[in-house]
Amino acid sequence: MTSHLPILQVVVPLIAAPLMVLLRHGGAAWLLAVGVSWTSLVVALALLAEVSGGGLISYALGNWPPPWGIEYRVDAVNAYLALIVSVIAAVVAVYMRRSVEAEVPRERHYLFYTMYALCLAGLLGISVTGDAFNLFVFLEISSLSTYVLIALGRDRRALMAGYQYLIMGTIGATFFVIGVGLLYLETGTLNLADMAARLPRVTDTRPVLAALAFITVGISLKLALFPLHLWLPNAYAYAPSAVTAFLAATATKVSVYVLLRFYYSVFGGSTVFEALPMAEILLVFSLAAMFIASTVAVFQNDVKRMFAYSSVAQIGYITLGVSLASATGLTAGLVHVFNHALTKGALFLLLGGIALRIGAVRFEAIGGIGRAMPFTSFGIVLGGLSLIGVPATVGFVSKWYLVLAALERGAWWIAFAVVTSSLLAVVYVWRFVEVAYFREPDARVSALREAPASMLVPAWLLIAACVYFGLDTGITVGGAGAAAMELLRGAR
Amino acid sequence: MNIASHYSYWATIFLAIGGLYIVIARGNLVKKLIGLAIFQTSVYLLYIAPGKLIGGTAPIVAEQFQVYSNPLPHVLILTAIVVGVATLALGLALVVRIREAYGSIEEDEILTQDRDRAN
Amino acid sequence: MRDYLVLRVIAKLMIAFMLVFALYVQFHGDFGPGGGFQAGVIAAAAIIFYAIIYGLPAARTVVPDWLAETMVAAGVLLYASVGVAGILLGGNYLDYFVLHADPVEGQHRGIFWVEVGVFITVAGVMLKIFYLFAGRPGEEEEGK
Amino acid sequence: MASTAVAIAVQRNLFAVVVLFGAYSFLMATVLVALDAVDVGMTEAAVGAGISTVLLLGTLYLVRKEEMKPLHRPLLPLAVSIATGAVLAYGTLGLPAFSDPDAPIHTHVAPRYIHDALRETGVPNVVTAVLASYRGYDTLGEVMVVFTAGAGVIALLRRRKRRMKEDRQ
Repeated sequence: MTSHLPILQVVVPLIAAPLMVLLRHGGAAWLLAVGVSWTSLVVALALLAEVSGGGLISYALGNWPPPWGIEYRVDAVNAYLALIVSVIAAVVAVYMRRSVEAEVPRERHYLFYTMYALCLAGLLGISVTGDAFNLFVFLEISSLSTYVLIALGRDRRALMAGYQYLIMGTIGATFFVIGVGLLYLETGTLNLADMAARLPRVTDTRPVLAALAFITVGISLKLALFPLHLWLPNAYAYAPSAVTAFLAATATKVSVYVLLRFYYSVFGGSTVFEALPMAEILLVFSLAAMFIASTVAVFQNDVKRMFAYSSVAQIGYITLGVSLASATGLTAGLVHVFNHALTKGALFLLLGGIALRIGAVRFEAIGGIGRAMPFTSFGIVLGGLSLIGVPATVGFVSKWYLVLAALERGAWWIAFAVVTSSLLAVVYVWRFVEVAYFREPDARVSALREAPASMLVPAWLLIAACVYFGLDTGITVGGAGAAAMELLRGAR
Repeated sequence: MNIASHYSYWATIFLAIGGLYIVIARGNLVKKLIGLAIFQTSVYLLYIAPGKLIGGTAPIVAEQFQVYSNPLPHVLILTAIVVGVATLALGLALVVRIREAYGSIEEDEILTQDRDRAN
Repeated sequence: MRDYLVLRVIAKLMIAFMLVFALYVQFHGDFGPGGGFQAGVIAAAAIIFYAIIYGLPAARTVVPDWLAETMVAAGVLLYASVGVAGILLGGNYLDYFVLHADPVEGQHRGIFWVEVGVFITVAGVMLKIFYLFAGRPGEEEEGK
Repeated sequence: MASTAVAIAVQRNLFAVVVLFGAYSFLMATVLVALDAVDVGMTEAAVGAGISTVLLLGTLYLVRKEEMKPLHRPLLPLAVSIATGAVLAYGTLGLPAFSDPDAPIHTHVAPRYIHDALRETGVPNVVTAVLASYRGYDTLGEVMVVFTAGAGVIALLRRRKRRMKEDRQ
C-alpha cells in the first residue's frame, strides 16, 4: 500500500466530498471531515519519511508513463508542504464543529464540510502533482471551494468578499494557464520535470520570458503578494472563523510553493531566469508588503482584519527569503511558511472563540476581554509575540534566518528592514494587549464565558507548537533546509 | 519570424485585452463575469490554434487520413471550458445573493453602502 | 407558455429526440465527437426545455430535486471508484489495464464507466443549478 | 467575433450583452471546429451558447437589467489590459509559426497519442482516449470542478428556513 501514498494523499478527501453530499447530514459530514484530515496527516508523515534523505517518489496515474500520462512526483519540498497543509487541516477539522454551528445555517452544514474537504483535496493535489495542467485543475478545485467557503460567512459583506476573490482568483488562474500554454507550445510537454529538461534547448526565449511573467503575476494574485493583495483583507475578515484560520495557514503557502516550484524546478535549469531581475522585483514588493501592510494593520478597527493585513506583511517576509536566492534565504522563507502557518492558524482559531461568544471581534467590543476569556486572550498574546519575532517563539527562528541570509549577502540594510518592520508588529499586537488587559470590561464582556474546550484545545495545540518549535528548531529548519537544497539542486 | 505567420495569436491577444478590460473597468457584477468569460475564451485559441495542421483533419483515426491535428490541446481546453462554466455558475449564484442582500449589482453602490454602515 | 398546444406537442417530440441524441453522443463518443460531458449537457438541456414549456413544477415531478442532488454526487463517486478499483486489482489509481484480462478490453471498460460518471454528474449539476436559479423568486414577485 | 466582443464592452443593456455573448460563443465554436477541434467546438456550443446563456438570463430575471454609468477612470484598466496584451504579443512572436509541423507540440508527446491510441485503448477518437485514459486524472479533476460548482451553488442558493433575512441585517 505504501506505493500508493501520493495518490491516497489527494484521493481520500476527494472521495469524501461526494460522500458527504450523499449523507446529507452535518454531524456525519463533520466526522468524515475529521477522519480524512487525520488520514491525510498520517499519509503526509509517511510520505515525508519516505523522501527524507533525498528520495523521490514518482507515481504514474493510470499506469501511463509520464510525460504521456499524469505523474505525481514527491520530493522533500512537496512532502514538507503536504505536511504543513495536513497538520493545519487536522487541527482545524476538530475545531470547526462548534464554530460552524454558530456561524453557518444548519441546513448548509454538510455542504460546508463538503467544500472544506474539496479545498483540502485541491491544496494537497497542487502540492504533490508533477504536471502543469493538473496543477491548474486542482488550483481551480481549491479556489472554487474557497470562494464558497468565504461567502458562507455570517456578514453580508462575506458575499462581496467572495465575489471579489472569485474575480481576482480567476484572473490569476487564467494568467497561470496562459503561462503554462506558452511553455507547452515551446516544449510540447506538460510534465514539469520533462519541461525543465527541454527548456534549455529552446532557441527563442521570448515565450519563456513571457510565460515567466504570466505565471509570476498569476500566482502572485493567489499569493496576495503586495500590491495584488486587495482581495485578502475582506476575504479573511468576513469568512467563517474556521475558514479564515484554514486559508490563512495553508492557501497562500501552497501558492508560495507553486511559485518556488516553477522558479527553481522548471525555469531554474535554463539561463532565462538569470536574464530577468526577478529577485530584485520580488525584493522591492516584499519590503513594500512588510512596511505598508503592517502600517495599515495598525489602523484597523477589527482584530480579524488587523491580522489579515498582518498576513499580507508576513507573506512579504516569505517572499523576501525567496528573493535573497541563497540556500539560507530559501530556508528562511520555507521555515517561515511553516512558522507563519502555525502562528496565524492559532491566532485566527482563538479569534474564532471570541467571535463565538460575542459575534464580532471589533476592538471597541472586546475591552477587558483578558479577564473574561483568559486562555483565549493569553493565547493571542503569545501568538502576537511570535508574529513580532520574540525569542523562544517560531517567529524568531524565521527572522533569525532571514537576517542571517541578508548578512550573508552583505545586505545589512535588509537585515535592518526586517528588524524595523517587526517594530510595527509590536505596535499592532500592543493594541490588542492594551484593549484586552488595560480596559475595564463592560457588563457584556464580564458576563462572557471562556471558549469551549473543543475550540480552545486545538488552538492551544498550535500555540504550544509555536513555542516548542521556537526552542527546538531541528525538525522545522531541518525540513525546510532539505526542501531548499532540493530546490537549488534543480536549479543547477 | 514575421507577423503574418503568427496571425492566429493576434485573435488571442485582442480577446485577452478586451476581456480583461471589461473585468477591471466595469462596475456591473454580471458584466464583469461576462468579461471574465471572454478573457478565458481567449486562452482557448492560444492552445487550439497552434495544434491545427493545414491539410490535417480532426483527430479521429480512420483509414483514409494520414495527418491529424494535435489532440492534446483539445483535451486541455475541454477541461478549461468546464472550469469556465463552473466559475460562471458560481459567480452568478453569488451575484443573485448579493442582489438580495444589497438590492444592487453595481460595485460602487455596494461599496458605498458598506462604507456608510461602517461609519 | 402552458396554453400553446402546438408548442406542447412539438416540445414532446423534440425532448424525446434530445434525450436520444444525448445517449447517442454519450455512447458514440468513442468514434465521433462527443462524450459524457456533452451528453450530460444535452440531457440537462432537454429537461430544462421541458421545464420552460410545461413549467417548473412539472419538471420537478419528472426529475425531483433529491434525484438531481444525488446525481451530482453519484457521478463523481462512480468516477473515483473506477480509480479505486484500479488499485484494488493491483494497478495504479485509474489504471484501466487491470480491469480485464485483456488490457485493451480493460481500457474499454474503464473509459465506458468513467464517461458514465461524467454524464451523471454533469447532467445533475446543470439541472440542479437551473432549478435553484429558476426556483428563486424574481424581483417582480418580491415586489421591490 | 472581435466585433461582438467590442459590442459587449460598449453595450449597457445587460439583456443585449447576454444575447451578444451567446452569439460570441457560437462564433467561437465555429472557429474551433474550423481548427479541427470538433469536440471542443461541440462543448463550447453546448456550454457557452447554451448553458451559460440560460444561466445569465436566469440571473438577469432575478436582478436589474440595466448597467449604470461607466466608471469614471477607465485609463488604469486600459493600461493594465494593454500591458497584458503586449507581454502576450511579445511572447507569442517567439512561438513556432501557424501550422508548423516541426513545432514541439507536434513532435513531442502528441505523436504517441495519434499513432498508438487506437492500438492501446481501442478508441478511434483520440480526444476521447486522451481525455478518459491517458489524462483521465485531469478529467476526474474536471468533474470535481463541476461537482464543486454544483455543491457550491446549492450551498449559496439553497432555500433557507427563514433565518437569513435577520442574519444579513
